[in-house]
Amino acid sequence: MTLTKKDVRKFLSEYKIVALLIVIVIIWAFFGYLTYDSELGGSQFLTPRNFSNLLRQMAITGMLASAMVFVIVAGEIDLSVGSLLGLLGGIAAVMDVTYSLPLWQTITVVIAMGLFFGLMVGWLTAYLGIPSFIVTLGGQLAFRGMVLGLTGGITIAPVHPELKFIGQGYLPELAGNAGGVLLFLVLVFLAFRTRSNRQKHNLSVPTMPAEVGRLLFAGLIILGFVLTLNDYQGVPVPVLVLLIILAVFTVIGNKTTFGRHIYAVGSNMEATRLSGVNVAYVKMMVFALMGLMCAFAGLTTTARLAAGTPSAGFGNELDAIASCFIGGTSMRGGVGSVSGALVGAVIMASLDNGMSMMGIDTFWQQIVKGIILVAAVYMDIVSSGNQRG
Amino acid sequence: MTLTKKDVRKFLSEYKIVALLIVIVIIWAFFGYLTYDSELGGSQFLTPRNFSNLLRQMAITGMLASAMVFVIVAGEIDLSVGSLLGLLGGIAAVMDVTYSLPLWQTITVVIAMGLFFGLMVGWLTAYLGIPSFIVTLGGQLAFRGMVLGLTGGITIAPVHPELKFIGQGYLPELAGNAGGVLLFLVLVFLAFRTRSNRQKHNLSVPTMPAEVGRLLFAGLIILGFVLTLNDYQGVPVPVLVLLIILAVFTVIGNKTTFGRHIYAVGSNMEATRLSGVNVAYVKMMVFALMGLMCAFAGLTTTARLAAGTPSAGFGNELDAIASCFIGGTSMRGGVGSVSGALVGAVIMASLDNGMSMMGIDTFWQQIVKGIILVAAVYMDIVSSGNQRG
Amino acid sequence: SADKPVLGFSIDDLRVERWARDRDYFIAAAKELGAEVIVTSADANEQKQVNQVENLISQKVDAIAVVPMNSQVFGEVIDEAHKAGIKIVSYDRLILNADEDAYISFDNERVGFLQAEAVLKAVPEGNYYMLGGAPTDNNAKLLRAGQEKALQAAVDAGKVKVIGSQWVKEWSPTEALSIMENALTAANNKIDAVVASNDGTAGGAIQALAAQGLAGKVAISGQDADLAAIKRVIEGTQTVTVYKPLQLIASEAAKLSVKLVKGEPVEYSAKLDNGMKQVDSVLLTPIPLTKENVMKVVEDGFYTKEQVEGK
Amino acid sequence: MSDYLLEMHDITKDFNGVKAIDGIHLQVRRGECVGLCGENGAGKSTLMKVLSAVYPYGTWSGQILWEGKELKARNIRETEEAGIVIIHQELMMVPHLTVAENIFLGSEPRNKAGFIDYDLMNAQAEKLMARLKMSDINVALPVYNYSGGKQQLVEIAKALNKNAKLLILDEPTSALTTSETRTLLDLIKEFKANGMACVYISHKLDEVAEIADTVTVIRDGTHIGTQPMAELDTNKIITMMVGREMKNLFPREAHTIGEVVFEAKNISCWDVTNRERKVVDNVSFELRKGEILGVAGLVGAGRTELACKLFGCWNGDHEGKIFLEGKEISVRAPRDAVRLGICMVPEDRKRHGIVPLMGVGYNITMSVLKRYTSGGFIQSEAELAEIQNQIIRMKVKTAEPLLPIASLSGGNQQKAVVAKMLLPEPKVLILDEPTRGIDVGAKYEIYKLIFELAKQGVAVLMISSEMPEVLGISDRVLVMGEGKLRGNFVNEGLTQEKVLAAAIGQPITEAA
Ligand SMILES: Nc1ncnc2c1ncn2[C@@H]1O[C@H](COP(=O)(O)OP(=O)(O)OP(=O)(O)O)[C@@H](O)[C@H]1O
Ligand SMILES: Nc1ncnc2c1ncn2[C@@H]1O[C@H](COP(=O)(O)OP(=O)(O)OP(=O)(O)O)[C@@H](O)[C@H]1O
Ligand SMILES: O[C@@H]1[C@@H](O)[C@H](O)OC[C@H]1O
Ligand SMILES: [Mg+2]
Ligand SMILES: [Mg+2]
Repeated sequence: MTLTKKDVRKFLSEYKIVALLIVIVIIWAFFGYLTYDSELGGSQFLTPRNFSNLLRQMAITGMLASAMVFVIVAGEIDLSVGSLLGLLGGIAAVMDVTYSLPLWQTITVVIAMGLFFGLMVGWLTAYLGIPSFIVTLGGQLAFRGMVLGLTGGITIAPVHPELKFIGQGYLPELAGNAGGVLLFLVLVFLAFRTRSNRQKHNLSVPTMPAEVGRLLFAGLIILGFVLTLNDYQGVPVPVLVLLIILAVFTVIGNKTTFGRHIYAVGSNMEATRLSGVNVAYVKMMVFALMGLMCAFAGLTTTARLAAGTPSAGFGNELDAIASCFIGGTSMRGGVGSVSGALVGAVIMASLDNGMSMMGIDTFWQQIVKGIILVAAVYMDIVSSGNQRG
Repeated sequence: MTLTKKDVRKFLSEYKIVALLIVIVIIWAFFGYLTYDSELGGSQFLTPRNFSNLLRQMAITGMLASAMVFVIVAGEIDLSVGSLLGLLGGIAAVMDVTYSLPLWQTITVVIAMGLFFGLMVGWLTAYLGIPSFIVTLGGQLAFRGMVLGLTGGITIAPVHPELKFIGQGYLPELAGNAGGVLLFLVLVFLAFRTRSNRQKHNLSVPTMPAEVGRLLFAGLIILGFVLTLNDYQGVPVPVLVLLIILAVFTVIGNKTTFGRHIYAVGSNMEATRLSGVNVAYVKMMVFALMGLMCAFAGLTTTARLAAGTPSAGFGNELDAIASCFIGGTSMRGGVGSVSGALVGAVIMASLDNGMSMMGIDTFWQQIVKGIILVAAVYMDIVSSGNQRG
Repeated sequence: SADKPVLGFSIDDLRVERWARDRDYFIAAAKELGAEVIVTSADANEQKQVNQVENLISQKVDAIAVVPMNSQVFGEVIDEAHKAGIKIVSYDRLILNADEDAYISFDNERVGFLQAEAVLKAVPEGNYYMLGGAPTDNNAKLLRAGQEKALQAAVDAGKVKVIGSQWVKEWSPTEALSIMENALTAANNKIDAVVASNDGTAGGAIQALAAQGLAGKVAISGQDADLAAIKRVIEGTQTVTVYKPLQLIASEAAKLSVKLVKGEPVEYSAKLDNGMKQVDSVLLTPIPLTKENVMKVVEDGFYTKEQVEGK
Repeated sequence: MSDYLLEMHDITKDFNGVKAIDGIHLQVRRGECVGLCGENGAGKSTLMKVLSAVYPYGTWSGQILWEGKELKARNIRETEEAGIVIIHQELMMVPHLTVAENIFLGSEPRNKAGFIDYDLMNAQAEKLMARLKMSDINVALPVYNYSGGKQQLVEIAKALNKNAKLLILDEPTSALTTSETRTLLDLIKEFKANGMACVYISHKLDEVAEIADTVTVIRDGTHIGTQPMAELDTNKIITMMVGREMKNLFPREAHTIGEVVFEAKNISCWDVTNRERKVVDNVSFELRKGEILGVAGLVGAGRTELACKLFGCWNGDHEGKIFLEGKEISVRAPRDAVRLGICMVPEDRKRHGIVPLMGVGYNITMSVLKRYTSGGFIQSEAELAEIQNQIIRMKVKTAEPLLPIASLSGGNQQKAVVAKMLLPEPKVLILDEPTRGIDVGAKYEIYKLIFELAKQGVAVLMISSEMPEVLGISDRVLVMGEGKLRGNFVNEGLTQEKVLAAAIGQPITEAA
C-alpha cells in the first residue's frame, strides 16, 4: 500500500506536467458541470468557442510567462514586464495610428525597443550587480511613466486592420490542418532520429510499441486541438504565435548551450562562472529575451484591443510570475520549464474565464484565484516530495 | 588620493545609515532650492508644516517597512501587506461606522485579525513549505477580494472622532518636549553602558570627545525634530507610534533571542536549524509581526482618511519593500535594520512630496522615482563594496 | 495672492483619457485669467491624493480644484485648507461629508441614466448586459444607479432582460474585452445591448463584439466622448457616448476658483446635499451623442474635423 | 543494565527508495572513542544524522538505545538534551552573527528582563576559546571575519558548550592546520579522561589510529566490522574500507619534464573586504610541461588566492604578469583561462565546484558544451556518450548519468568536478586541495590521474595542506607563508620538517 503511494508520488514528480494537466481537467470538468445549459443541450464552458476564447485570453500572459520562466530559472525576477508591455504596446499604437507607418516598421521598431529595454535591465542587473527585484521595480515605475508621457493619457485608436490581425485574426482551416499534420510529422521524425542516435551511442531506447503509442497519443492531442479550434473559427493568430514561442523556447532551454547555462547560472552562479561560462552575459540575454516577449505581448495587446491604452498591461507581471510558479518553476532558481509555465497560464485563465462566465462577483473571483494559486503550488510541493524544512 | 577614496568607502560601509542620511540631505537641499518662493521669503519644501506632512505621509509605509525588514532578513517576502492593510482598515471602518462599536473593541479585533492573518501566512510558508512569494501573492488577491466583499466596493464613512485621532491627532507641545528629553536621556544612558561593556570585552571604543560629540549631535537632532514639529501643530500621533515601533523593533532585533534568530535564519537556515532553533516557528512569528503592523497601518489609514475604502493600501507593499532595500536590507537575507528601512521610507516620501510640490508631471515623477530607486541601491552596493559577480 | 492667483488641480488618475483633457482646458482657462496652476495626479490612489492635497496646502496655493478618487476622504484636509485660507472646489465628483466651497459637475447618475436611455431607444426589447466601472470607484456605483433607473420600467414590463453584469477592474479595456468574450460565449451571442459605463471599457467590449460580427448590431453605450469613441459612433459600432463638454466644465471651474479667491460673486445653479451641508453647485448638462448629433464635438471645438474624420 | 552508553541496532535509512545505509550497528561505551571509517558515500554522515535526529525518529528503521533506554527523538533539541552533540561535516556557521552568538545560538543566556545577556555570553565564549588555545579570536566580531579553519574551531567550541555525553565529530580536521589539529586531538583525549564518549569520523586514518579505542568500518551502507584499535593499524582499516589491500598510497609513475609552459611574475593580491591587506605578496614561479608542482603552506597562507588570481577569479585588487608558452596572457575571467588552456579545480566544492540541481553529466560537460553542438544545437546523444565515458573513466559512482549531482557523496562529486576540468584538455591544471574530504580509494584514483596527466605533458599545480600528499606526489614543492613565497624545493630528500620550517618563515638556503 505504501508502495503504491510512493509510486504515485514518483510518477507525479517525474511527470510534473501530467499532474498539472490533471488539475486542468478537474477545473474544466468543474466549470463544465456548473455551466451546463439545458437549452444548449450541453455545457457552455466546454464548447469549441470557449476553448478558443480561453486560449486567446491566456496568450498574452503565456508570452510573458515563457520568458519569465528563464528569468526565474536564472535566479532573478522581473516586475517590470507589465509596464514594459504597456509602453511597447503604446509605441505600436502611436506608430500605427498617429503616424500610419507600415506594419513591418512598427513591428521592427517595437521589437528593437523591447530588446533594448530588456538589455538595459539585464545590464543593470548582471553587470552592475543591482538586484533584479530593484531594477525591475524601478523599471515598473519608469516604464509606466513613459507610457503616460507618450500617450498623454489618451487612448490611441483605431489601429489598422493588418495590425489588428495579429491579435484578432484566425488561421484559415486548411492552414490549421496543414500545420497540425506538419507538427505531427516533425514529432515522428524527431522521435526516430533520437532513437537511432541513442542506439548509435549504445543508450537505452523505449520499446517500439511504447514509442508508437506515445506518438499516437501526441497525434490525437494535436488532432483534437486543431479540429476543435477549426470548429470555431480556426487557430487564432496569437495562439499560433504562442505555440511557436513554446517550441522555440523549449528548444532553447534543452538543446542550446545558452539554455543549459541559464539553468546552471540559476542553480549555482559561482560554480558556473568558474566553469568558464560568461554568467553576466547569460543573465543579460535572459532579460533581453524577456524584453522581446514584452514586445510580442505589447503588439498582441494593442492588436487585440485595436487600440493603445495607457493602462494596458497593468499588473500582468503578477499573472506571468504566478503562471511560472504554478507550472513548477522553483523560487530558488535552477528548475522550471516553459511548457509548465504555459500550463500554469492556462490554469489561471481557466479560472478567470470560468468564473466570469458564471457571473461570479469580482470579489469572489479574486479570493478563489488567490486560494487556488497557493493550493496549486502546495500540491506541486507535496506531490514531488520537495517539502522545505 | 586612492587612499582617501578607500577611506570614504570604508566610512560609508561602516556607517551605512550616515550614507543614507547624506542622501536625504541632498534630496532636501535640492527640493528646498527648487521650491524657493520669493513671496514667502523662503522655501516651501523646508517649512515645519511640510516637514510634518512628510512624516505623516511616510508613517504608514514606515510601519509596514519596520516589519518587512524582518521578513526580508528572514529570507522571505510579503506581497500581501497592502491588501491586508486594506482589509483590516475596512474591518475597522465597518466596526466603527456601521456598528458604532467602542474604539477599544475595534482596535482589539483589528489587531487580533492582523495577527491571525499573519500567522496564517506564516504557517503556510514555514510549516507547509509553500514559498512566501506565492502565499503572499495569493494573499494579495484573496485579501483584496475580501475587502471588496466586505465593503461592497463602497466607501465607509465617516468614522468617529476618537478613531480619527489615531491618524490625524497631534501630541500637545508639552508632551512632545518631555518625550524628546526622555529620549535623549535614554540615549546617553545606553551609550555609556555600551561603552563600558565594550571596554570590558576589549573591543575598541570611540574616544570620549567623539562619544560626547556624537551624543550632542543626536541631542541636536532630537531638539530640532521636536521643535520643528511643535512649531506646526505638535508631534503627529502616527509619527509617535512609528517612533515607538522603531524603538521596540530595534530592541527586538538586537537584544532578544527571537530577533537574533531572525537574522540567523536568514543568514543560514540549515545551520540555525541544526543548532536546535525552531526555524519554522521563528519564520511564522515574523509573519505574525508583519500582520500586526498591517493592523496598525490599516487603523492609521482608516483614521487618516476618516473612511474605510475598498482600494486602501493598494500597492503599499512595493513602497514598503523598496524602503527596505533602499535602507540597506539585503535581498539575500540575514542583513538589514529597521532604522535603515525607515530612512528608506523617508527618502521615498521626500521624492513624492517634493515632486508633487513642484508640480512635475506625473509621468516624470514616476520615471524619476524609478531611476532614484535603482540609483540609491546601486550607490549602496558600490559604497559598501558588495558588488556581485 | 488675489491679483495673481495660484490654483491647485488635484486629479484622480491621468491614465483615464478625459482627465488629461480636463487638465489641458483648465490650465488654458486659468492662464487667460492670469492664474498659475499646479497639477497633481494620484494614480487612482486615495491615500496619495490626500497627501498631494496636503502638499498643495503647504505650498500656499489660493484654491484647489479636486477630482476626488474617493469622495469620502477629504473632510479633514478641507478643514486644513480652510484654516490656511484656501478655497476648495469639488470638480466633477461631489466631495461628501465635507465643507467644500463649491461644486461643479455633470451629474453622474444623470450620465448613467442617459447612457441606458439611449441604448434603450436603440434596442427597446431584448437581452441586456451591464458592464460596470471599477468596483472600487464610487462613481461607477452612481452610474449603475442611473442606468438602472432608466431601465426599470422596461425590465418591469418584461421587455428587457438583464442577463448578466460585471465590474471592470481599474476601468481596464483589456479586462472589459475578456469579460465581454466570456459573456457572449455564455449567452451564445444572445446579447442585444450592452450598457457600458465609459468609452474605454466600451472600446474593449466592442472588440469582442466585432470578433462575433456583432459590432454595430449590438447597442452599446459609453461616456467621455473619447476620440476613439467618436470615431466609433460615426462608424456605427457604438450607439452613444455621453459627452460632457469638458472645455466648459474646465473653464467654468477655473473661473469659479478665481472668483472665489478674489471674493467676487458667483452664480450657482443649484444646491446639493453632500451629507454635511448644502453645497453651492454649478451643474452642467451632459449631452448624449449619437450618430445624428455627434458632430457637435466639432462645432464645440472639442475636436477638429480632421481628428474626427482622419484615420 | 548494559554497559554501553549508546547502541544502534540494524539501522536502515533510504532516500526515495535508495538505501543509503542498511542494517548498521554501532556501540559506544562511556568514555570511549569510536572511530567510524568508510569510503565516500559509505553512509557515515547519514548514520550520524540518524543518531542526532537530523533525520527524526520514524524516517528510518532500526533501534537506538541511549543509556539503556530506547531513544525516539524527533528533533535535534531532544538529542541535545539527552547529551548527544554533533559537529557536522559541512561548516554550519551563521556568517553574520558574532562568534559568541554562533556558539550560543539556540541556547542564549538571558537576563532577568528576558533580553540576551551579552556580557555573560561573551565572557563564557572567551573562556571556551581560551580552552581551544584561540584567545586571539574576538568573540564579539561577526564570524565571517575568520577563515574556514578558525570557524571550524568555533564550531567545536559551540559543541563543547553543550555538555555533551557523546560528541560526534564528522571530519572535523579537514580544514584545520597541523597545530590546530593537535590542539583538537589533545582536547578530545582530555574529555575522554573526564568520561565523555565520542564518535570520530575522518579520512585521516592516522588521527583515527591515535585517538580511537574501537573502530567500526562500513562500506556501501553495510556493516563490515568492529574491532578494537589495538588489533588494527591504518593498513588494516584501509583493507576493510576498500575491500582489498592497498600497499602503496602514492602510485608514483615516471614522467618526463619538458620546457617551461607557464610563468607567474610578481603576483600580488589584496583582500576583498579589507583592501589594505595583502594576501599574496609578490610571488613568482615557473611551471614546466609534465611537471607536478606541489604548493604547501599553512591554511591562510594565500595559496587559494594565488590560484584564483591565475585562473582569473580573484575578486579583490591584484597585479602581476602571467605567461603561457612564452607569451604574456591576460586572464580577466575564468572563461579566458579555460579558453587558453588553464583549468582549476576549486577548493570549496559545494560553493564553487558543483551546480547542485543539474545532473552529474551536465556538470561534467559544462565547460566544453560547445563541442557537442552542431548548427547551434546540442547533440544530446553525443553528449551523453561522452558523459558515460567520463563516468567510467573517473569511476564516478552514480545510479544514473543525469542524477542531480547534489545527491552524490562528496568524493564522487569531486571526481565529477575534476572530470569537468579535464575535458577542456588543459595545458596547465590547478588543483586546490583536490583530495579534501575524500576517501583513500578515491584519493588513489586522483593521484593516478595526476600522474597520467603529467605523462601526457600537462603541467599540474597542486595546492594541498596534506604534507604527505605533497611530498608523495610532487616533482617540486613551493612553500608559502603569509602570502609570500618562502621556499622552492626540488622534491628529493625533502622532509616535512624542512617544508614546515620554510612555511613559518625560518631562513632556508638550499632553495632551488
Ligand atoms: N539527502 C540525500 N538524498 C539522497 N541521497 C543522499 C542524501 N544524503 C546522502 N545520500 C546518499 O547516501 C549515501 C551516504 O552518504 P553519506 O553522506 O552518509 O556518506 P559519507 O560516508 O558521509 O561520505 P563522505 O565520506 O563523502 O562524507 C551516499 O550514496 C549519498 O549519495
Ligand atoms: N568569508 C571570509 N570573509 C573574510 N575573510 C575571509 C573569509 N574566508 C577567509 N578569509 C580570510 O582570507 C584569508 C585566507 O583564508 P583561506 O582559508 O582561504 O586561506 P588560503 O590561503 O586559501 O589557505 P590555503 O593556503 O590553505 O588554501 C584568511 O586570512 C581569512 O582571514
Ligand atoms: O468620466 C468618467 C468618470 O466620471 C469616472 O469617475 O471615471 C471614469 C471616467 O471615464
Ligand atoms: Mg560524510
Ligand atoms: Mg585555501
